[in-house]
Amino acid sequence: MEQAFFLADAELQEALAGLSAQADVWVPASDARKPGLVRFRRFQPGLTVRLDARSLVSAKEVLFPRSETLLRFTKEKDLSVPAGHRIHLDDARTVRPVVVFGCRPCDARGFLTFDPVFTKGPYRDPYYSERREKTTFVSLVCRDADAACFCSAVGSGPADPEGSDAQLIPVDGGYVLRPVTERGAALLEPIGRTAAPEQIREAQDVLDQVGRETVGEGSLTTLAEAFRARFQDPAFWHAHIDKCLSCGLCTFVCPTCYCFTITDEARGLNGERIRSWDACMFPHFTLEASGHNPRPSKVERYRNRVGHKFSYFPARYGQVACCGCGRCVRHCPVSVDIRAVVRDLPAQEEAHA
Amino acid sequence: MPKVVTNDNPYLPHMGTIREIIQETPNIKTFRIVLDDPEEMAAFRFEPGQVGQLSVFGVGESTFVINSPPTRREYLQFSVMKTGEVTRALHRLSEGDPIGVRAPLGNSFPVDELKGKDILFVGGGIGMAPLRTLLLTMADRREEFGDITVIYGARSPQDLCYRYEFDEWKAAGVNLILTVDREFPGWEERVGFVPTVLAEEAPSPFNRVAITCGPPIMIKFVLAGLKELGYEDDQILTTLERRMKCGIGLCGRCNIGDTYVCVDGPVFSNTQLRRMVSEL
Amino acid sequence: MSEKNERQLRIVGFLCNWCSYGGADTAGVCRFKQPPLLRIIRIPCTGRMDPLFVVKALAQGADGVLVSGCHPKDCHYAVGNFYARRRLELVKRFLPFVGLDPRRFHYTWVSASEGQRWQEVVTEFSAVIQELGPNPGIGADTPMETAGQAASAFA
Amino acid sequence: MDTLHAHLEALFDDLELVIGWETGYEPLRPTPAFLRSREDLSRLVWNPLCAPNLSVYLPGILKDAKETGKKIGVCLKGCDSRSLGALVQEGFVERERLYVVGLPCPGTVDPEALAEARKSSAPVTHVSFRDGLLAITSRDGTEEIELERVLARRCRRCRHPNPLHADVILGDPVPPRRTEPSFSDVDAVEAMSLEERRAYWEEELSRCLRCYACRNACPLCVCRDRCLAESRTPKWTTQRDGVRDKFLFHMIHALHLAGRCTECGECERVCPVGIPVALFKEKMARIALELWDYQAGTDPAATPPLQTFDPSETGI
Repeated sequence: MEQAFFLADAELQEALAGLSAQADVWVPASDARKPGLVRFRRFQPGLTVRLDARSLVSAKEVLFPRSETLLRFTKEKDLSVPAGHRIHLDDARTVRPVVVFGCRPCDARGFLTFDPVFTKGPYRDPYYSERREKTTFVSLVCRDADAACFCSAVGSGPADPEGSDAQLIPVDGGYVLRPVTERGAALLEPIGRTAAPEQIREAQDVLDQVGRETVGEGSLTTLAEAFRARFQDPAFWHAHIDKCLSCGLCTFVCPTCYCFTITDEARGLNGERIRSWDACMFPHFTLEASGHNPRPSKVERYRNRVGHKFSYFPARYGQVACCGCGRCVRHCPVSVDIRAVVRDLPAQEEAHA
Repeated sequence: MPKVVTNDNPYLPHMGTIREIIQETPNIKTFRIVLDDPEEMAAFRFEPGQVGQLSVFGVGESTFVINSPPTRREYLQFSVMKTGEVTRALHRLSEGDPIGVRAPLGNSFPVDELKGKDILFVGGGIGMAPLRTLLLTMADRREEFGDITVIYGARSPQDLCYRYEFDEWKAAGVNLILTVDREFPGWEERVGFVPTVLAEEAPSPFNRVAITCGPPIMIKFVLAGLKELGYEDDQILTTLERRMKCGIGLCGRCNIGDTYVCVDGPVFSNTQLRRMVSEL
Repeated sequence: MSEKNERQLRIVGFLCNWCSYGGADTAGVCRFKQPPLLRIIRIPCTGRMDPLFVVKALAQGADGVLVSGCHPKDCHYAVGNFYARRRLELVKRFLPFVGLDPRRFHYTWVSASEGQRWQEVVTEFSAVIQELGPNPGIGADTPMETAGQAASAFA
Repeated sequence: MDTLHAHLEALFDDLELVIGWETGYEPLRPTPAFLRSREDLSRLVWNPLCAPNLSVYLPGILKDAKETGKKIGVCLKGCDSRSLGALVQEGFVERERLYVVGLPCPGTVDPEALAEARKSSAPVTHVSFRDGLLAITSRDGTEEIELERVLARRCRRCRHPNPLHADVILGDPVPPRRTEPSFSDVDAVEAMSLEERRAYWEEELSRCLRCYACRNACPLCVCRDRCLAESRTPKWTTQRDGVRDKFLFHMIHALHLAGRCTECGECERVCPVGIPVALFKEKMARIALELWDYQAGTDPAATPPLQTFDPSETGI
């Protein structure tokens, strides 16, 4: 650790306020009315920042809002054309710099699933890409994995710096801030003082210790083939999925689920075309106008969800579309466990436990 | 008002105007669309089989094949069957109305690979639309291709699209075989389902490629019929349809396994279809 | 705020085709003077009334919702308004729980011949709405739609 | 537990499958289990953490079930059994195709309250329940926590801990916490002014993700894949992220449950952002009680009040 800064616990609010002068700063925070409910919120002085708690929803909405305007359309009178009006389109957008501060490594890493899809093409998504370019991730080295966490099983880990621009390492009395990228270094410089050698040593110890921890069993990254072999095994899918309620909770809390819908919300010829979160678990997702639905029941829908993350996405982009945050497992109303489903893929018929 | 029209936004439609609407069948209309910007229209290039997203602002977008051939560029033609929300809205539009177009999207028929070959088109109902763009491309470059046989069927004579240009097709040296599901007064062409007519005609697979599009049940029996006639998987091309939103490989719904119909298709060979997971 | 106060108040009226729509017509033909707040949506029967019509109109900022049908026992379809009055009473009692003012919703029965009564109903309810002023609806963070648009949502 | 296993073992030849609960990814999370073989029965668990209302699966599973003449076994708590009653009332479930095992319920746990009550936050390795005490074991040792302290809100107002409509009741009856309908949480909302109530719901509902877990977990939301809330024609809600659309969705859910909701509280239990959505339905239930003296799901022969009428009723 060549370069590092120290931020005392007591200085956290001040540092966040300082960052907020140039950027929207998103932090995990709890509601006054619901202390147990931690979500990413825009920092403002007085907000109860909760670096100690895992957030319910990932930081996904920072770069990929639940609902955003792609373009606005307005009807403009023009008697020179036969219709008597034209449609004016406006896709103007302003992008503010963003800092995601205190997310967990899995949250930052989640965007590595978005990046190849939204920024590389064949078509580049300008809305995501422009925000992405102006976003800095400061992730907190994670020391409180629970029974639903499995980041190590997807090739990450509780101290994974991948996807983060800087790391927050808890030490006595505060945090050591360690830059990972140049952008991270530029961000940290003004908010922390240079860490003392013993603080750096302590931070390095934490990093080493956490880095050695394994969160989640086995490896879920090489099961693309097993998935294809299981594709047409209804008994397997029923055994795992009969209890699924087919709601969209798992996809909405997921840091890597990026499927969306596009709808026009308008009165007459004035309105907006918006992009909003959609879920592969919803029947309408693939329902065609003719009434045909290629994924008519939760079995096909959940199979596609597993396939997308652990087979199709690796085939296209060379990595699994899962960061192991465990939210889909933790928050599922009926505790469907995607780890168990994926782990059982290669097993022989009898192992449907 | 901020100035827009950034060319790098794949979600931003090009504005066009409906020049002409043709009522093809009781529930299918053909739209001939010209982009409003003459330079854009002049520069517009596409390959046969590629699709476009038509926007009815306030209702939404839907995907249709550009069924005019790239060899004829005074307008872009789309045929629309009234089925859902957007297609109903499209059917309510009039000539002269503004319309949004995002095109071209998707892959196309491998025209160069088809050169020098005999061609068999097998179409049913609205499924003739994607075949038409290729058929007319070939008609306009007739000498580059061998025999062109078209088997085109619909439920009834009035459900056949493009009736007004059948003579033009024949004049271009296309062997056009028309069929309807049952007898109708005044109908003098074939009677019977498309796969049946295919079996009766039995076009030789030798140096031939079959291109088929139609309702799923027809496709199923046509594929079986072609196999019966000795066609290999890579001699058969078809186009797939899925519910689409973005059309550019992002929104996640039109996949069949790891294949995205919107960017990897809509044109697939039977060899490719067989490699996909079975989720049609 | 002043802009809000100047906004013309709107009442969405759901009138059954057989009685109250006729009653409103009778009132019009007889040239009974009525306040101009009401926008009428004709429904085949009050049995068609989905309580959600009431909730959606009020949530979107309609200043009042008036439902009127045939008198009980006089329904064109015999029993439509018997079903309706259960639903309407239920929603009337539910509105205040979610923060919508129940005084903004009124349901009543007016026959085709009761032009005079229709005039009274509209006048009285309009006075209530005038007194209450504009309805903030639910979710002011949503792009504001006018009450007129709220009415057209059902068209 | 032993009684439950033994009972189902003895009957298993006559059952197509048994729907119950098994240990999920940790002992704190029992998860619905579809047990199709005799050996599977050993996975069954039953304790105050068995929160999911299994009646939600019944219409679907009966529709898909092969006609083997065998019954489908299902374990139901008291509140779950009322949902079954309502489904039978409305014709979505044929009671005679089920074998209902009624389990008198001491109450279920509110996971958030439990997390607060626990001293340790370590992953749990074992859970047991006896005499009103939960014994929770982790690497930090075993903690004993009174169920009463960590009870879910729905259970604090429970009048039906003992299942109705069951073929067999396994276990001793549990004295109900309430003998009369209790609406104290509804009262608390109603104590606010109209303005405050609007602000309260706007703030609560602003958190809604529209994941529709509340709807899908609801045993009485029988439209399933054809929900009005997602319909575009007619269009009830937009895809905007504003409170109004969230509000409208919840109104659709609540009003469609008017006179039908059996107050099982699943909608609220599954909400990831902690919106007290069951209050809407509790208010509806109270109105149904006041107007028509009706309690959904208690009498399988009764007609839900909004599906019938009474020409003689006055005052409405």
